[in-house]
Amino acid sequence: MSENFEPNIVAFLCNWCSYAGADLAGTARISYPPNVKVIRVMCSGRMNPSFVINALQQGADGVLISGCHPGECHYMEGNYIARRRFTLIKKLMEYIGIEPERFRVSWVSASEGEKFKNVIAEVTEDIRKIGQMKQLKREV
Amino acid sequence: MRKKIGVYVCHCGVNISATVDIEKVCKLASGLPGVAAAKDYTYLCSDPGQELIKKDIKELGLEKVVIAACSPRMHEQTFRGTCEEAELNPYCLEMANIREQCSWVHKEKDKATRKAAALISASVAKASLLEPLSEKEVDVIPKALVIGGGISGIQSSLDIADAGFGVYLVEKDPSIGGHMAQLDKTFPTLDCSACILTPKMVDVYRHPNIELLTYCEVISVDGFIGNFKVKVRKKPRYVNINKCNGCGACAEACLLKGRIASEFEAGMGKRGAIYVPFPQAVPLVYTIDSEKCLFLRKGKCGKSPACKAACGPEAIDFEQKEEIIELEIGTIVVATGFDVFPAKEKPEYGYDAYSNVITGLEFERLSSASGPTFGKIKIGGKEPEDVVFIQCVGSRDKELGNEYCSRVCCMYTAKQAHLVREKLPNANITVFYIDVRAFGKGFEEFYDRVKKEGIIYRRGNASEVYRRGEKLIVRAEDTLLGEALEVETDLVVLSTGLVQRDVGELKNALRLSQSSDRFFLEAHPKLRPMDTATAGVYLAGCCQGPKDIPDSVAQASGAAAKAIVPLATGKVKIDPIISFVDENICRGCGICITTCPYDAIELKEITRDGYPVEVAFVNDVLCKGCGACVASCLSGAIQQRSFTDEQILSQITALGVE
Amino acid sequence: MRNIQKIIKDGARKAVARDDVKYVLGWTPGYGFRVSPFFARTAEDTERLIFSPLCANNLTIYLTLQEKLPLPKAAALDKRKIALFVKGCDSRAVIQLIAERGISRDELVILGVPCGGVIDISKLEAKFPQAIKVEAVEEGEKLSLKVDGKSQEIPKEDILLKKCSLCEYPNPLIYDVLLGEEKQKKTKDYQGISTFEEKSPNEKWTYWGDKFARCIRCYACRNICPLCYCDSCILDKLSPQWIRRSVNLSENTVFQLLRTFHLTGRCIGCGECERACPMGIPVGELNRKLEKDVRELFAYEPGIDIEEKSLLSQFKPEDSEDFIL
Amino acid sequence: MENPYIPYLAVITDIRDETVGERAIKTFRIAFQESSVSKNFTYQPGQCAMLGILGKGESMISINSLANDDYLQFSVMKMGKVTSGLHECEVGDAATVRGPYGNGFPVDDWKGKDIILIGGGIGQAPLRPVINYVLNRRKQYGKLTLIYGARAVSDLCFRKELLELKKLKHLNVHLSIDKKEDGWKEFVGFVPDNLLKVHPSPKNAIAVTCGPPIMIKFVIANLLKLGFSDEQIFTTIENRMKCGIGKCGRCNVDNLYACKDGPVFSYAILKNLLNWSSG
Amino acid sequence: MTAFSLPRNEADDFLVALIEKQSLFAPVEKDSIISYQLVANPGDALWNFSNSTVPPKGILFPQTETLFKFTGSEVSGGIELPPQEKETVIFGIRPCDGRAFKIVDHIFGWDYQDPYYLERRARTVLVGLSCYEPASNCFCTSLNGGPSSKEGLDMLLTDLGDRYYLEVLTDKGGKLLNKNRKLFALALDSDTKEKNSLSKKVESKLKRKVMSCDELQKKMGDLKEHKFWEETSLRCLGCGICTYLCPTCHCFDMQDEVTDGKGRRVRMWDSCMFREYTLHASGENPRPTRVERFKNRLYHKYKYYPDSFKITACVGCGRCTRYCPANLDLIDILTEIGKI
Repeated sequence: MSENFEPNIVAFLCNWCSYAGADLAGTARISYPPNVKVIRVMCSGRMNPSFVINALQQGADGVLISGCHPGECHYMEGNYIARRRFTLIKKLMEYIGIEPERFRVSWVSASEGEKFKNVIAEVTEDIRKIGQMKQLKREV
Repeated sequence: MRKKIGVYVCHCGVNISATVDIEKVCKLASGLPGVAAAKDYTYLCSDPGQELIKKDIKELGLEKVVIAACSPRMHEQTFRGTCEEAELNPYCLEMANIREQCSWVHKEKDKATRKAAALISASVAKASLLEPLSEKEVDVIPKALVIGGGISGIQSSLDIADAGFGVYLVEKDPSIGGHMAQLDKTFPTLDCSACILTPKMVDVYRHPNIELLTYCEVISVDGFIGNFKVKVRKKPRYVNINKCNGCGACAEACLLKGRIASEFEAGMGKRGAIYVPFPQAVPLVYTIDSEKCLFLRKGKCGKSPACKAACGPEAIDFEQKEEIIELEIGTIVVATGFDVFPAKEKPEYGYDAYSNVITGLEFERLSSASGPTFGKIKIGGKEPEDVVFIQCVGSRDKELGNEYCSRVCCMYTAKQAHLVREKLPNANITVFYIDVRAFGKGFEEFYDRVKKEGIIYRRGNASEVYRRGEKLIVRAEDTLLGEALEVETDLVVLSTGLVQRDVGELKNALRLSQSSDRFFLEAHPKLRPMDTATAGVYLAGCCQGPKDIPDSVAQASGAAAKAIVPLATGKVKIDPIISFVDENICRGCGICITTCPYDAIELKEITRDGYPVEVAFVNDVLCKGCGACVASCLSGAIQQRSFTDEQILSQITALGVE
Repeated sequence: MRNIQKIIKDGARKAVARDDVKYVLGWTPGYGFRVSPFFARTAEDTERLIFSPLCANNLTIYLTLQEKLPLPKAAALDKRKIALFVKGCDSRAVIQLIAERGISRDELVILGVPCGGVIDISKLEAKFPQAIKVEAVEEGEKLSLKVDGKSQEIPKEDILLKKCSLCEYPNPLIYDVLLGEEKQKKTKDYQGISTFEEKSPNEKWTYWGDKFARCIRCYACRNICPLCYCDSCILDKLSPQWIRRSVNLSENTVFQLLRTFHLTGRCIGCGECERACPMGIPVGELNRKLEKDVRELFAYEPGIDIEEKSLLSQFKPEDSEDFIL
Repeated sequence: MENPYIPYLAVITDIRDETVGERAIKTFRIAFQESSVSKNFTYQPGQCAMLGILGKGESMISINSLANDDYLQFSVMKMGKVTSGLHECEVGDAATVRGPYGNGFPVDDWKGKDIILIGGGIGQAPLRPVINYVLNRRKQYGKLTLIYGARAVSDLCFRKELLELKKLKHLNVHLSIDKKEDGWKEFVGFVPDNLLKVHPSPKNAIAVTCGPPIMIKFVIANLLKLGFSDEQIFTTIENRMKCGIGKCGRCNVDNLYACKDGPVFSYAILKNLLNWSSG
Repeated sequence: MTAFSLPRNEADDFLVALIEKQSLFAPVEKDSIISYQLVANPGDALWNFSNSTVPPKGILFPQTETLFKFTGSEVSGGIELPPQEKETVIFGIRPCDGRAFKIVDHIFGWDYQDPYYLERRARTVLVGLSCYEPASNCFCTSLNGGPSSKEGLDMLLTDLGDRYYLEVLTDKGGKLLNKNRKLFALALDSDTKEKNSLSKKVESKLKRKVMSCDELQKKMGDLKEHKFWEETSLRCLGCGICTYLCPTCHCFDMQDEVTDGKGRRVRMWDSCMFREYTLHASGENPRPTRVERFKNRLYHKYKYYPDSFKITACVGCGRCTRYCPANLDLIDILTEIGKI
């Protein structure tokens, strides 16, 4: 692995908690690695696990999904519903040999700017360690 | 490719431009497919900034606009407005958050610039696939439902009714009034609770726009803002409320008179099986407690029920049955109130063990001139020499899971200590507290006054209450002095906090969420404290969190104002970012239906190639646009506008390119 | 036991005689060890039906496979039922289909046949490459084979399909008529999967990457699956295009991941995908992996109860989330 | 070996909206990047070419200019990925062209005969070069009749041109729309009905019809009613195509490839073939 | 042409020589799946097998093939052709699959020439290996083939126990032989006799037969509207096994792929059994159900192709029957046709 490997990470944040949490991290000027690029969705429940696979195929080295803490979903149940999907797609991906670090999920509330930073830092470092996505990435 | 996308990069003063190389980002953006122009400006949200965009929309014929600036949570509405003013559909806007999620959190300029460029290219990719959306409008039934007849419900009802709209006020108890009716004096002004409340209760009763439904419970809520269909269960009172004149002859005659603990008196007083909760009850009609009434329980009460014989107007009707009534309304105010923290959950304070350990609410009845002791502070017939108040019982207690402050206890304790001092000038009064929170108008002054009345405030949490001889001993640690101490007392008043009331199915019927304190979750803790995630449903009073009376009243009026807006406009706009179904693809499996937390999807039969098939159908008004159904659909038949699979995939593609 | 062929034929004849039955879906012997799905429309047709351990095909796929030409305006709908034979595992597909509203119960006449497991015929074909006419009869744990007149016995466990050696549901769970005697069920274990889970990502990928690289994307695994019945599969779509048509490791892997994931909590383990794969990719193992997780984490099993809600449209607040930050 | 899969590079020089809506039609003029290509790119009325955009793919589109026109013109209905991509294009954008492909109309065999052209919707596109071809050689042909219709006035392709054609004396133009509209003085109803109304004589005539499958079906039935023989009726078929050169397989109609042996077929041939759909 | 003999123990030397100078594809077995792979060691190549799971057609007509590359959607970058490939030898082709190349040559060679296939075809030497153990569904003899059929091949090896009998069939084959002439001895007349009698013996093992190609072509012409097709195709699952594993199926799709701003036009195998194959963007589908699609596949093989190219597009390898998960038995179906 090259020393300069900078992982490319796609994050999907729910609008109400995690996106707001990320905004809070910004407002509080909490600095974190720039490797994570955010796609906003209204709810983690919108996350089709296929997006995770697709991101890894299209050039992401890792994917993070973050939503409201259980019980705090703006739509009441979205994150609960999503959680099952995430659990299973993660298990499936791991079963075929995709490193568990490639796909992470977190619950970050609108007030957890600091936690958002920690999550980003952890996810970025973990992926930096395991290196580029190879299993699913499309060849050019 | 047609170049119809305008990209606007905001400097935000130096907030963005200090970290992101704006010029470079603009140059990259101008090369993206479909981009007609990429421009930057110091403050895009300013008037000249918006003018720049509007001018371009018109002159360049832009069909999509991408704003790279702050968070869309900050200014999406602003720029949607900008588009609209330039006659571009407001949903043809996409924002790239290069401030909160880029310039403010990254330090290295080149990396931040690269990230900003990536975020913009993802936004451009999505923008090129955005479609204009139109906001649907629905008619509103000009009536409101207020659930709960405490001070909050009363205030909301009156405000809505005064605005000229019909109100159904549903109260589960036989009378409205709620907890406030039970209170003696109110802090910090010490005016009599009943004196200020009862006129309002009468106003409710008399108001031509209010239909009062006491002894009723909401059992289901269907529909959506503007068009709710609510089912209400009318519990049988076994008294015809149209005939009852409230004379009370029945209660006098009741065989069980004075033998049943009175809920209103917080158990400190007794009533019969036929009763009014309190003399000023509204409506002043009697109710038979079916769980206690001998005739209703056993079918036999003496030779024949005495109450029936005593009732002049022949209002008593043992044949009365439960009724379900259906209401059609436009908006709902939830004012279901609170419950007092059950003191037995803190067994160390001996509430269950000792009759001279009472709760704050019980003290109110004890102190009330209309209460069982006619306002005399007497325990076991004796006036106490020593009185101890223990604060924060059931509040600020992590072990119980009640981390929150109940907000009223400090002040009602001060008030009650004051009342004791007033009534028992020689009593030794000690208050154990953690911190005293006297934040309201006139509160600190009142607290100060009480402290000067010879009331001992000891900082420290009481750990135990036990009996030693005739006296109760309160063991505590004075955290200021750092010493353990014991105080002998004749009466312990527990400043019990407020907890969320179990409203049963109502929570789900209204699709209300709870915050971690179990109180109902508001749509936004600061900016939308009366709204809920369910459009058209608003919160008033303590169901949203502990409040004192002025706050409850204020929020109740706020909720009323919120509830009035749709009623007054007569129309509600439906957020168009919702799900829709491609009927050609849908296979009618219904997984979206079970996934939807709002019951917004149902199956409908259509004809496809001559064959009847069932497909999913999204009710535009019920759908809140979470997109959970989209992710559940295996065939991709259901999609969320502005968040379609294709749009999100285009963002992923753009971000995948390093 | 000996009567099973007669019982099958009788059952089919009765079903086909009903006015409200369009045809009976069963199995008919073909060349060598081959057994084909068969649509019996007349009493005469039913004479061709058999049931034996060679009848591997899950016939439920045919319930949703019909492509209908537009119905002419005046034409009436054919509302007749379809009668079909189901083994234990097949019956779960029927249940799951009904639960998902893929078909309604009243469109079916279900002829249940208890099944002691079906045979991996490629193993038999390897043993008897030139077989022409074959009869196979299950005799307890053995298979009695008559190949071109010569009889012999083979222990079943040597030749059973993998999914059958651990079959929990040998007896149909839903039926109108049960034909034959109920069989003893076996205990499912996920030993192989648990062992594989312990491997490192690298070892796992070495195994699967090699398999996926072989995939020719004939889509047989999808097309034979009784629960892949979308009118238009998202994997065929061009916009959005979830997978490209190019056949390479990346697209093949994504295809298998998406295919498997779409069966999460829906796969009833009939193993048809695996049997159909001409390239010997153990695709069913992926389904079994998820089946295991779904059972262990959510105590959920599809294809048991027609009233059951789909796994992924429900949740429990206490669902495991130990991987979530 | 020449590589027939490599397209000629070209540029879009002109775009005109024919109709709007979900399935809008636009007319594109294309110029090759290399002039040598332009010189050698000759074609017959009814021939097609693979019009494409790199990154999106190619679509077989009927060429509706004439070889001696100074432009190369295609009319494209927005349908799938490629055609939608084309509709997203603006003048100056790059496009690719392969071809010309297909057999084209045997216009030279029709000399001396009456020609009846019956079109619907975008079906006017392949007929346009036939009209112009005949008009250019007016004396070599008999009567020229055009029967053309669309759902509504706004759906009429080449509207301006049609109105110009109507002014010509040596050409009978019969237009129709499906439903009545204000100010419409021509026939209201379906094209096959208009055909019966116009009632062309089959004597020494050739009928060519292009349009949606359902229209073709009824037009042919009505032509037969009018006494046209199978050999006098021509239409084009539109199957999905990828290679355009008779290799990829999908456009086959029996043993014929629509891309090579078609798209023009006489009804005499077509009626014996399985599973064709016209376009 | 002349025949040669190669001692069994020198067979590997022949492969080594082939590997050195060319890309050598040979049958390789993995997880019981036999396919033709680029081999680096002679030991990897199979000599004893019935037939491969996947026919060797993909070497000349890859399942996915880049036609050309381009930059993004802009043509300014120009079009870049894939690089020339090395001289190739495919070893161990069964005669049926060898014949398939001859059949496919017609489609890629008629009218427009398909340079990708044809150039590869010209650069590739096809070394056949006579069949010694036909599978139960083989019926090549009904299609003018046989266990030692030479059509389409450049060389044919036949296993005579201790030695291989080698026939050089084309100039290309001759050139390859000459490069490795030292390994081979001239075959004796007795070798030829032995080979011929072996072929007969193997031929007699073939149990399944259908009517002749001409009869089939004619018969199918008469059955176009017969309801037989509907009943038969009901069982079809619409997967691509029969077409993808068929040595003569040659249909393809073409798609543009853009990854990270770099584009390529690709062609990939397609199957007429797929609904999308003929589905118009408008939703119109000339072959809307499996009935039309199934029928078209068979008509294409036994009627349309012979109508156009005077050769039946089937070699009787039996793969479609063997691998069909619905056990649609092509040979039975063709037999049935004969009975109608």
